[in-house]
Amino acid sequence: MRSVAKPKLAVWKFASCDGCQLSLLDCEDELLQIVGAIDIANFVEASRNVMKGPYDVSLVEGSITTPHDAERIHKVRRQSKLLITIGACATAGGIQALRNYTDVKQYASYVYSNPEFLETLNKSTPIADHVFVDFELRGCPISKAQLVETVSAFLNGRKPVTPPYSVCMECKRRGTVCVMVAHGTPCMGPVTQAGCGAICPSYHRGCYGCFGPKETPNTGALADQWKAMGITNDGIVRSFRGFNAYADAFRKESEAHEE
Amino acid sequence: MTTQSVQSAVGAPDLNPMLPQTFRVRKVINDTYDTFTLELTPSHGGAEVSFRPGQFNMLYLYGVGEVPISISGDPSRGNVLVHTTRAVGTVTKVMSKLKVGDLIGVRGPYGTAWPVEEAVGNDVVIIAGGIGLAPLRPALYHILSHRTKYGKVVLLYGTRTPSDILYRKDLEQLRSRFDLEVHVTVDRAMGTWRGNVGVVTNLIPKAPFDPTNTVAMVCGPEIMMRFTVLGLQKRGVALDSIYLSLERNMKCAVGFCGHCQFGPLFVCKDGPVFRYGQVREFLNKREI
Amino acid sequence: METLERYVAEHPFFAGMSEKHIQLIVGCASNVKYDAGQQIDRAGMEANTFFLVRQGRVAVEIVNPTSGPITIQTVGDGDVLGWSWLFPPYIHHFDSKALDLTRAIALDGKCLRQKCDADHELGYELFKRFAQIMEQRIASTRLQLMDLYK
Amino acid sequence: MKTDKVQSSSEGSFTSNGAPRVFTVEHLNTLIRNLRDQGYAVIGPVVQDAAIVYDEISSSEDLPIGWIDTQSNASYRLTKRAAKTLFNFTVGPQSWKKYLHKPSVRILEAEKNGNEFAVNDAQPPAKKQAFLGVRACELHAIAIQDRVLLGGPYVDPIYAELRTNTLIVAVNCEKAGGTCFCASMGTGPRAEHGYDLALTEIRESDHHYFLIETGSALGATVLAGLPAEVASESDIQAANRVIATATHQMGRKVDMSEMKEILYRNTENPRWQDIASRCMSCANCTLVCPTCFCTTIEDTTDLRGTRAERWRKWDSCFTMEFSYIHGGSIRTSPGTRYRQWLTHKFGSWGDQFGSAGCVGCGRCITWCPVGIDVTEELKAIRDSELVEAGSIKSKE
Repeated sequence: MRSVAKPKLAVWKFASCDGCQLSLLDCEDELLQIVGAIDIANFVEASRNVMKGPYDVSLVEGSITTPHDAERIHKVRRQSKLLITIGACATAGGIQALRNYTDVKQYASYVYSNPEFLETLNKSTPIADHVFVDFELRGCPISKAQLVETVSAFLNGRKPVTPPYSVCMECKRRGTVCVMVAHGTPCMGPVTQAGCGAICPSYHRGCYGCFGPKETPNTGALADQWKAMGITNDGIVRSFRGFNAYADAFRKESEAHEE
Repeated sequence: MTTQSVQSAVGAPDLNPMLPQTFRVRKVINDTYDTFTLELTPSHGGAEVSFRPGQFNMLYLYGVGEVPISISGDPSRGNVLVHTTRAVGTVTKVMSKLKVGDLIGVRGPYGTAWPVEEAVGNDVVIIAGGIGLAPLRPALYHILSHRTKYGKVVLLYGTRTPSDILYRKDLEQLRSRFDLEVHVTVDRAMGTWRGNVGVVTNLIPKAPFDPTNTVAMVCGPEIMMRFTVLGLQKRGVALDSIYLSLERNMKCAVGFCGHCQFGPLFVCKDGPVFRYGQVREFLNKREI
Repeated sequence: METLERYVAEHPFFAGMSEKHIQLIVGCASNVKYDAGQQIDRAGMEANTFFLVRQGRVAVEIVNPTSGPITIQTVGDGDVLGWSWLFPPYIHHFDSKALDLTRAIALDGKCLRQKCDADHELGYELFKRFAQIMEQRIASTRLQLMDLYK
Repeated sequence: MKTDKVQSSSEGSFTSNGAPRVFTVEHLNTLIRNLRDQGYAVIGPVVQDAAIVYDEISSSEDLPIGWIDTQSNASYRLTKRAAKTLFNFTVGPQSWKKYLHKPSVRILEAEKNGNEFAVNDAQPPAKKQAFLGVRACELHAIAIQDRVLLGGPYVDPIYAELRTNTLIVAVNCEKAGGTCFCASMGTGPRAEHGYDLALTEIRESDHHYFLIETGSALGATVLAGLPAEVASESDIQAANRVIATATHQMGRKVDMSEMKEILYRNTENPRWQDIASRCMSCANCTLVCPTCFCTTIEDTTDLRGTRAERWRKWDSCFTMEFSYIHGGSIRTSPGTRYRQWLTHKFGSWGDQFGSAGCVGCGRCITWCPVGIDVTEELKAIRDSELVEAGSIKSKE
């Protein structure tokens, strides 16, 4: 039924673990439908077959950490009608943005015998710091359901349902007992954006903040409560410096507790 | 007397109020560069559509979502639903691409009506801003088709630029009527526009109506309505003779979803048309 | 002269003005008429007149070299046009042009300023009225700037 | 529509539906079995994830035997005691709205065929369900949701269907939770109406049994199948003592006098900003609240676009989207979102539905992750007027 030319989709990788791309590959049930609805024109992880741009939709994974990538992302942008960033690396700099709080040269010297051959930027930064981004899909990794929802929404001309409210909304809807209140477990849920389905609290663990800050996050109030629960400043800093360490709200809160 | 007009409308409570009926697009009119009018008829024939001026429908676009849109047609034309919409959001943008013959879901009509009965024997001043003319048009149709029942009738209409003027041809025709005063003004104009420039409230001081005996019906952006009330008040119109149509987020339109609350009022079922006195306490407060 | 006095006294702008002051104002007044399309004032020119519009419509314009004149506001029956004559350096800020055949009473600013200097009560009455017009214009301008219908 | 059941039993008390009866703890199991035999899914309190939640049970063994809860601001803990009590706890994180006004329901499905599409509501018929252990505050909460979803010109068919198929066995509270304030709201701790049967668990001098009151004809029918004896005067006194204990334990209260007017007068009170500095707008309070009824709609499509659905999900006035209209959200600051919630619960709800929107269950206090206490906030706003009026002099 769908009209003649299928939309062309490209997937791009920058500094990342590939986990978000795997989410796309993991869409086993939906993949056939996806393939039916779009042309996967450039997805090295899945196929060596590469079609030339321009592309209708580009999914961009990973953060910008090297001068080369800082150039390359502009090329991607130029070839893409719609650029969607996927995952915490692309939307907030990722776990590798921990380097932003320290000296990257020192790090490199621990790992590489000849760090002088390494060409790297001082900071790991999200894609939106470099080019215009049409839509951001949060998560570490992204949620398969949200990815399918986003692709489906764009194909059907509607707005993707990726609400920016708290993880608590998902916990309460699925009937998960609050781990902070009932177990005294520190949880990032109240300041973290929903989307994962509130997985960790359903396994009696506190939320790790994989989906980054929710809308109007009051991280200060959460940190105050944690302190009252006996969490040290160091513990607070570590909780806010996870996969979304360089997301604005989390960065500021972690800096406020540095000793 | 005026309280009568704002009683809540009961459509067909025994039907599942969450389930739209399908209607077919009969005609598409591109009013301006971002505004369009759809004429809809029930897809399977069936009963006449009846509504009161000022009421709205929930329009459902398959797979995209639902939006509240006021009815802007002639209430005496029972065989067609007319909706004028600005393409500004996801749903309305998709709606703007509908073609003749396409289907659309409709729930309604919902909400309160303009006080066209209470206004009988009075002068009527209709003040519209931008797309706010759409929900007022059925009231104008009603009044003009019962013209002898009313005193002076004035339409004051303000838009952004001349190219934003809705129902332009209709307005030109109405202008030539002797029993109706139509004044249009725009916020900014270039080129060939020879009409008024300035905000719509500028038109109030000189509009020909008797303030002691006038019912005012106002619809537009909230700020425009607040200043319009001030202008009418200055002119001496009684506050309880002023009616406004408000807009809030709506998901259900039948009082279940809670989104449209405005102080103690549900805009969907207590409104959208309110007597000024009902909303006065909250209208000037922030983030209500 | 008698009709001129009646026009001045009946114009909404001077509503409530004492007869004595009306007399003083009429001394500075004259009847004017502009055809549709006729220029009334130009920005940058000396401003020595203001107008009580009796009938017609005038566009207040500003000229953008690339896109031509932009109408900022229109004034019509019963409105007042121009207040640059009130404040030094008495220079027009905007163009004004009759859109329709416009009849107005022109008031000589220099003449009025002298009379106001001599009679502060007259000055006070006049400024009160202009202050109100300015208040209305600034409120309208703010609303226009907000681009409410966007 | 059998929804008038709630109203008809509203006079239910000790005497109006026959004399109270008593049965032993063992007979509770008979009640559960009988209900299940009659096709009811019996839903009652169970221990899950270190809290007492509501879930389907098959016998009284599934109940939280011996468990008691300790609640305070942002804190909930369970402990197990040797005594084999069945209902010696108060309300937990979940409310019955989970089963009546469900967190997520599909309200519509649409199939597309070319340019045509057809919609249907595709609601599966509701199964019979019996709630066991509904507290007085929760009965009031259900009655409030009845007014919202059934009492207007429109009836929510999904709620109506579930509600009509629900039988309610209430349990009177024998203790007050640390965050309870039902007594001051006039909603407890005694279950007075809105139930089919109401139990009071009595433990006196080795004697462990239930006093049963009947609140409806349906309740009477269910009870008829049980070996219950007519209660003695001393049984009734014992039950009264149990409930009186709960009343006396209650540590929190809300002074509702003129509350609406106070809230309407105080839309600009600086206290809202103070709350905003503590509130995370995480929405927990609204979702644990047994009366909060707000929902949002999510539209979904399959990738081919041949099938679309609309889902109704619990929503909260604490989200930005809640008040979104073209151009932006109305309530952008967390302080005004909190104000909206509190003013609705304790003020405008009365204008809308003729009662407060709060039943004093205290869930919003316990389950607020930072422990914001509505009773304290309401008092602060009330007292700020007294300070202005000079009635409260500073301590100096």
